[in-house]
Amino acid sequence: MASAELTSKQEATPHPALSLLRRLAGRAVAVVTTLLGLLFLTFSMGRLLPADPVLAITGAEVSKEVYDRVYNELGLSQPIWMQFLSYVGKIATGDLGMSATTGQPILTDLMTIFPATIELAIIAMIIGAIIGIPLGVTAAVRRGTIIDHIARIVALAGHSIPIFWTGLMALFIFYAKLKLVGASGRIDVFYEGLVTPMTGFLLIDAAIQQQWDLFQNALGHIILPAAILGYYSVAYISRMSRSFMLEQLSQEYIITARAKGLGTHKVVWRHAFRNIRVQLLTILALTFGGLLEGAVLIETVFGWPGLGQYLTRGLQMNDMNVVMGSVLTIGAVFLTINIVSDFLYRILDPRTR
Amino acid sequence: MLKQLLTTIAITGALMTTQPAWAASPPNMLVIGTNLTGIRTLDPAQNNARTVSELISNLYDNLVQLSPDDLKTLKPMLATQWSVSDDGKIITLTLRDDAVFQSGNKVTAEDAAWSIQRVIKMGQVGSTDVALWGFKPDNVEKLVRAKDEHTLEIELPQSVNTDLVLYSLAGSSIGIVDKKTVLSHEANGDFGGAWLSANSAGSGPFSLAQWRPNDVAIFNAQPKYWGGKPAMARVVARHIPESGNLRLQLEAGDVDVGQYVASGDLDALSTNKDMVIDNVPGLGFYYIALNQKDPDLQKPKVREAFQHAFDWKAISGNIMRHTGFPWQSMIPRGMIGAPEEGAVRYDYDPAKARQLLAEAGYPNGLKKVLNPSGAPTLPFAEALQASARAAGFDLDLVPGEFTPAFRERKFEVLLGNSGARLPDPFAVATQYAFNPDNSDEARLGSYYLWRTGMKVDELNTLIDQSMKERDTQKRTDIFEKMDGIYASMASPLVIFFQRTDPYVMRANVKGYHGHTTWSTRWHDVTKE
Amino acid sequence: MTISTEDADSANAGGFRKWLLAPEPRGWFQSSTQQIHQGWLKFSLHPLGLAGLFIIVLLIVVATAAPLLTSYDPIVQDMAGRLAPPSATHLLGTDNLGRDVFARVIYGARTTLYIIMLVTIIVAPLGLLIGTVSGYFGGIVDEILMRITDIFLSFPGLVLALGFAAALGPGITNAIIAISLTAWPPIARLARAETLSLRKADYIAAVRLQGATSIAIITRHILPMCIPSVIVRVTLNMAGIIITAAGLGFLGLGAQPPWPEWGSMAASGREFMLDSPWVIAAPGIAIALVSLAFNLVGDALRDVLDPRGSE
Amino acid sequence: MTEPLIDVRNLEIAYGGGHMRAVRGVSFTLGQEKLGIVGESGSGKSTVGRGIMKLLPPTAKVSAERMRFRDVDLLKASERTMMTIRGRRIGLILQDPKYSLNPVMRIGEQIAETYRFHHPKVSKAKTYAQALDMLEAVQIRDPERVARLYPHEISGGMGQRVMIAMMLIAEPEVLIADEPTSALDVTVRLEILALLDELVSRRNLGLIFISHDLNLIRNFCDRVLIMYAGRVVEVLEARDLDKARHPYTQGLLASLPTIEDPPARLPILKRDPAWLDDLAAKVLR
Repeated sequence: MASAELTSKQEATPHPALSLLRRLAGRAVAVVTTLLGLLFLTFSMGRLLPADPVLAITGAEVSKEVYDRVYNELGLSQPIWMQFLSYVGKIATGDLGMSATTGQPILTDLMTIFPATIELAIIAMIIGAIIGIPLGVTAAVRRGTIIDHIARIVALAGHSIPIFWTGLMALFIFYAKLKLVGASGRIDVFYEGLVTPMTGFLLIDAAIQQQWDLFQNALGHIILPAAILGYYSVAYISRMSRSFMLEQLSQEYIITARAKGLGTHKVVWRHAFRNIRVQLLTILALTFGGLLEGAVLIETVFGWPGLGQYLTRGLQMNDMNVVMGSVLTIGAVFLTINIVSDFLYRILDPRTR
Repeated sequence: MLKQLLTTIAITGALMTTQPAWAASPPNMLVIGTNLTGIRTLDPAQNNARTVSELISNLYDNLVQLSPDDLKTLKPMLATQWSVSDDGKIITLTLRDDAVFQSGNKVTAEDAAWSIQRVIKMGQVGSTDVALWGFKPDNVEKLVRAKDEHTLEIELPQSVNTDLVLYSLAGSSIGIVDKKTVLSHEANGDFGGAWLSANSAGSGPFSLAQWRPNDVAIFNAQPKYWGGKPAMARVVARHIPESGNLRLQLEAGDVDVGQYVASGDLDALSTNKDMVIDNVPGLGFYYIALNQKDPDLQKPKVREAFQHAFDWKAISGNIMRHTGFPWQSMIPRGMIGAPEEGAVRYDYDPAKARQLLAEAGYPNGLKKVLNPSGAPTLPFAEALQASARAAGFDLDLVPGEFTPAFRERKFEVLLGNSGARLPDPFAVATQYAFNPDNSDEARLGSYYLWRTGMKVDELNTLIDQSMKERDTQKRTDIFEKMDGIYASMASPLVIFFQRTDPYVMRANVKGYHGHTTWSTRWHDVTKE
Repeated sequence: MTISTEDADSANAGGFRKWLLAPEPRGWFQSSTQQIHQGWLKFSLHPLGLAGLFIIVLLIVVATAAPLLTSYDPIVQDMAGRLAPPSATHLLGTDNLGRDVFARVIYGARTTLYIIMLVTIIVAPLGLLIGTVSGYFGGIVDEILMRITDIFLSFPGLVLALGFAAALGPGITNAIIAISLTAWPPIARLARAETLSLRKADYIAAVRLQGATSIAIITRHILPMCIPSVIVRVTLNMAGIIITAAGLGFLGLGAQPPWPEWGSMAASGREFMLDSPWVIAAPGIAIALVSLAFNLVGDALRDVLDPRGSE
Repeated sequence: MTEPLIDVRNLEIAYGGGHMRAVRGVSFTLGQEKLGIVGESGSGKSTVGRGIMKLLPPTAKVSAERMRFRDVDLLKASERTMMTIRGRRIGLILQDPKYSLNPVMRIGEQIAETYRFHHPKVSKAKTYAQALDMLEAVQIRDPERVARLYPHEISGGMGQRVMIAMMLIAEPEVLIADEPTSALDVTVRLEILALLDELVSRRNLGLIFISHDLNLIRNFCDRVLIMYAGRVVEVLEARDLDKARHPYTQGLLASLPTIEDPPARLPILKRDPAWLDDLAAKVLR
């Protein structure tokens, strides 16, 4: 939504190409400054954390000499702004530092874990959209009726019940009692190591390698956390669908469509819905960012080896680089999503093309 | 629109029901649900913690070993026999000739010598135990040497009880690595440390098939293992941090062995006839550490008041039921010098604690910050906080991970637990009572007494003696004396419980024995 | 002019209604009171919004009257009676340390209320200040402040709060500060938008011509006008804040023990969830109810304020 | 006159549970003629038009002694029946093509949709050809190109032609045009009117032309209904407008500026609350 605001400051310039160029330049400046600000936030977060960056590298048992040497090597004796500059420089070269708890470069860690979270969030988003959009549209069409109220309660409940509680309860019911789904991790242990990581997305890798039983197993593992995460996002998706839909339903062209003789279903889905598709895409993109947030909690409950678990563990273990790297990644993804959704809006809506 | 929703639900439902039955773990595979947090490498030289010790012990063989049921008798492993020179200075070990590394290379004395040298030269946490004997990067090459292909000679730089040395060789950090293979992966003089962090090069019954930090470690059986092919073709150690989830998987039979199950779930599992819970005593304690750099806590009466400020009996039967038993001596139960009829030395006595506080000059009580280190100690800390309130202590409970702060002496009151691998009171005594240099610059973070900022010369001398003395009776006397001093001085490390490590096993799992020194081996595990 | 007599009329009994419904309000106070009254009329048509409001009022009552509602001390332990199921003595059972769950939930309401109030106290002024200053001065000031706002907006709230809470150390106040750090940007945006529309108003120009300073204009003329919509916005965001706070508590960054906080109660209760579900269910339901209540009230408010909502 | 196409008697339309009476006791008939409904905004004239097509929001309460379209009792007609009437037998043209066309649907598709809906068995290609023919019929050059455009890419006049095409493609018997030219420039307005005139005559349609523009109505329509505050205050033949008796109509006429004799100041329209009650009865024949 921030992006919409950013682009609304258009000036009337004589030549359209020039104005486009100027707008693009302004956009680029905005993105770069936001990125810098993001870096500054993570940087200050790192400085505030109670963890000692020297000990994170040397290990706890370290002599005074080694400590001082590493202290200087890390540039901790330099003024703070110099430290910030060198931090930015490192990030620019893809150096996010080493993790004190996994012993690997943060970037390497992120490469292996981030696909797990993305995969989870995508499935969750699909589930959220499949439930949320029809729910919101129905609520808008049946505005003020009992259906509207029920839809609202259902949606808001998903957003109000603590996600860790839903997670454990669902595990208890669907895994322990009904044996419908897998429990922990991305796949059953006996399938572990059978698929060669290619994209990092287990479902895709399994599909490419045509290991369908493995695919099914992985699906059985992802479905529960994704469904819970998806349900969590239903509130937002349905609320926005409802409000977009209400706006469209009050438009004149709806009267036109009805005057043509079309029934409610056609009017709603062929006409009104078509007009909110692009808006919804933006909403889904934003939801995706929110799902990364939800993943922080759900991944702990489901032992899902993703970014959320990585971040919370980093926090618990005072692993500063992990915290900074994860927060930065999530922030960067957020930012990218904002830009992409803004871009999609321009591309897909015939009015802005 | 409802139609679409229903279709979706139907499709999802169909997908679910076509799912193959979620079978229990197969008969030739062992699934261990554990917590892999903080394991940054599987290199023996860079580790000394509990979970990782178990993983390493199955990748690498040691020269000698201790069986879980007898921690005093050394048993052969890669070394078939060993002898000590009369002056107690040289240990000579003869290696078996049928052991091979997973690379196919034969295990030689040179590999063994290099493995020990490597640990010392790298100087990581894995060297903690062997470094005690005086090995240093500049002398280890000379002192630990291969005499021929099957004979290893270890010369001690100082007079040390050789049993202690041999115990330390049984520790997971002294797993014997394949020198040739490891050196071929050396980079920047790291002794192959980077490569070994995610690969294995041992002669153990298993090899590392896959390792993803904080997620899963997979082990494949070595069919040509000198001790015979393991019954388990594959062992999987999976990170399941949520205890409730782990418990459900144990009950479902998807996980065979559960570690770090929370006490509430342990209580429930203990009534399940499909489960066996083995509470394995550990070489460490649950303690309250009082920072002696704090002028209030420095006073002996305040330290003594802490002994009476905690109602430990109230939690021993429930919260601590599986994770510890009451024990208030610094010598672990069953070890030489340990009190034989149990070690219950102080009772909860709020009146007495108040009186001691008043005598120390705090008639209105004392306010301190209490840090429980690590989440599992939180309920313990809450119980302490509540009972200490009645005893005049106002403890401000701030949870989190405080090991680094503890190591840097930046705390007031800390609640923690400890562990050690060397099955001799010497190890625990070093941890709890040794501090040769109390200055901040010394950074002796591995000694808890340094962490609390206290130095007792008499204890230092006794510990040194216990290391050198070869006569068991004399050592017993030394430890008894040490324990006496420790008790009477009102130590800044107030011990309440000795730790136990609960292992939950499905009843059909046989031969899995949690090891006190954490070198639990899977070679003999079978499933019925 | 007849203003004085009009006012005198309105002070009379029965005159209040007339004053409230007067077609041409006189003065800012009457007009905004009328607006609120109109809003309330619309709001009262939302049964769910009313239900939400009821729960929030209940929360305040419970928090205030906590000692009257239970005779148990929420922090007193009783190891012998731990994990007791709900009964007449312990309405919602006891927890891991034998504390009365009902008492902890009741007193936990105070913590929640504390969070709500403190966040509001921090976020509303901060957002207002940044938004109005940004909107009033425009230009480079606006550019800089809005860029900062964008940066904060480009983070997911919980993640940012997590990072800051970890950086600041555990404790409920630190958690609230961390949450507040993530909650002000939408408020600032709103205040800025309002200020932009007010800035051009004739009366602001008049005040400026009289020689009022910028500070005076902002604090005396613009700020008060933004307050109602800011309050509404804060209410809308409160559900998210409560969930975030519970999430922080769940991750051990919430209130310090032993003081009851629902999130950390749920966190410590999950170990006993399968056998003693009351330990986690009670705080879990409490969180869900209050968050749902704010969501419902927020939704209703949104409808009331949304011009599309009035057909 | 033969059997009327639309016959409305005593139509009442109210909102908000009867508080807001938008249309009060309106009666009229429509044959194959051009009937104008004129009134100021809020007089209920549009409500009448949409009421006939049952396109009012669900909050509207519609009642009447009679409301028939040919053989169909509109009062009792189900939504399903209405779907066969709307577009197929009665068309509706709205004021501003900017809003009344679906902004994200191509023009051709929007026109074809009406036809396809009422002639589902006709092939896709044929339907599209039909739409192109229709575009040509509303005098759009290069219909193939225009069919591929989106509404925002065409001018208002063209938009209204599209709207007309969309509503006539299924060959209805009645067309309701709700201020079809008010959003257009004066020059375009005349073109559209001419087009409407031609199409209505050629196809023998009944036309209800709703407008606030008395001049326009007087020149375009055969008969005029003058509405005020939800009531019909007078019904006249268009050519007899000068003989209007009702003071409101007279007021309306007087406020029209003429080129020959521009008044110094336009008179303010007089309104009398009494019109709401007594005069209505008189109009009813």
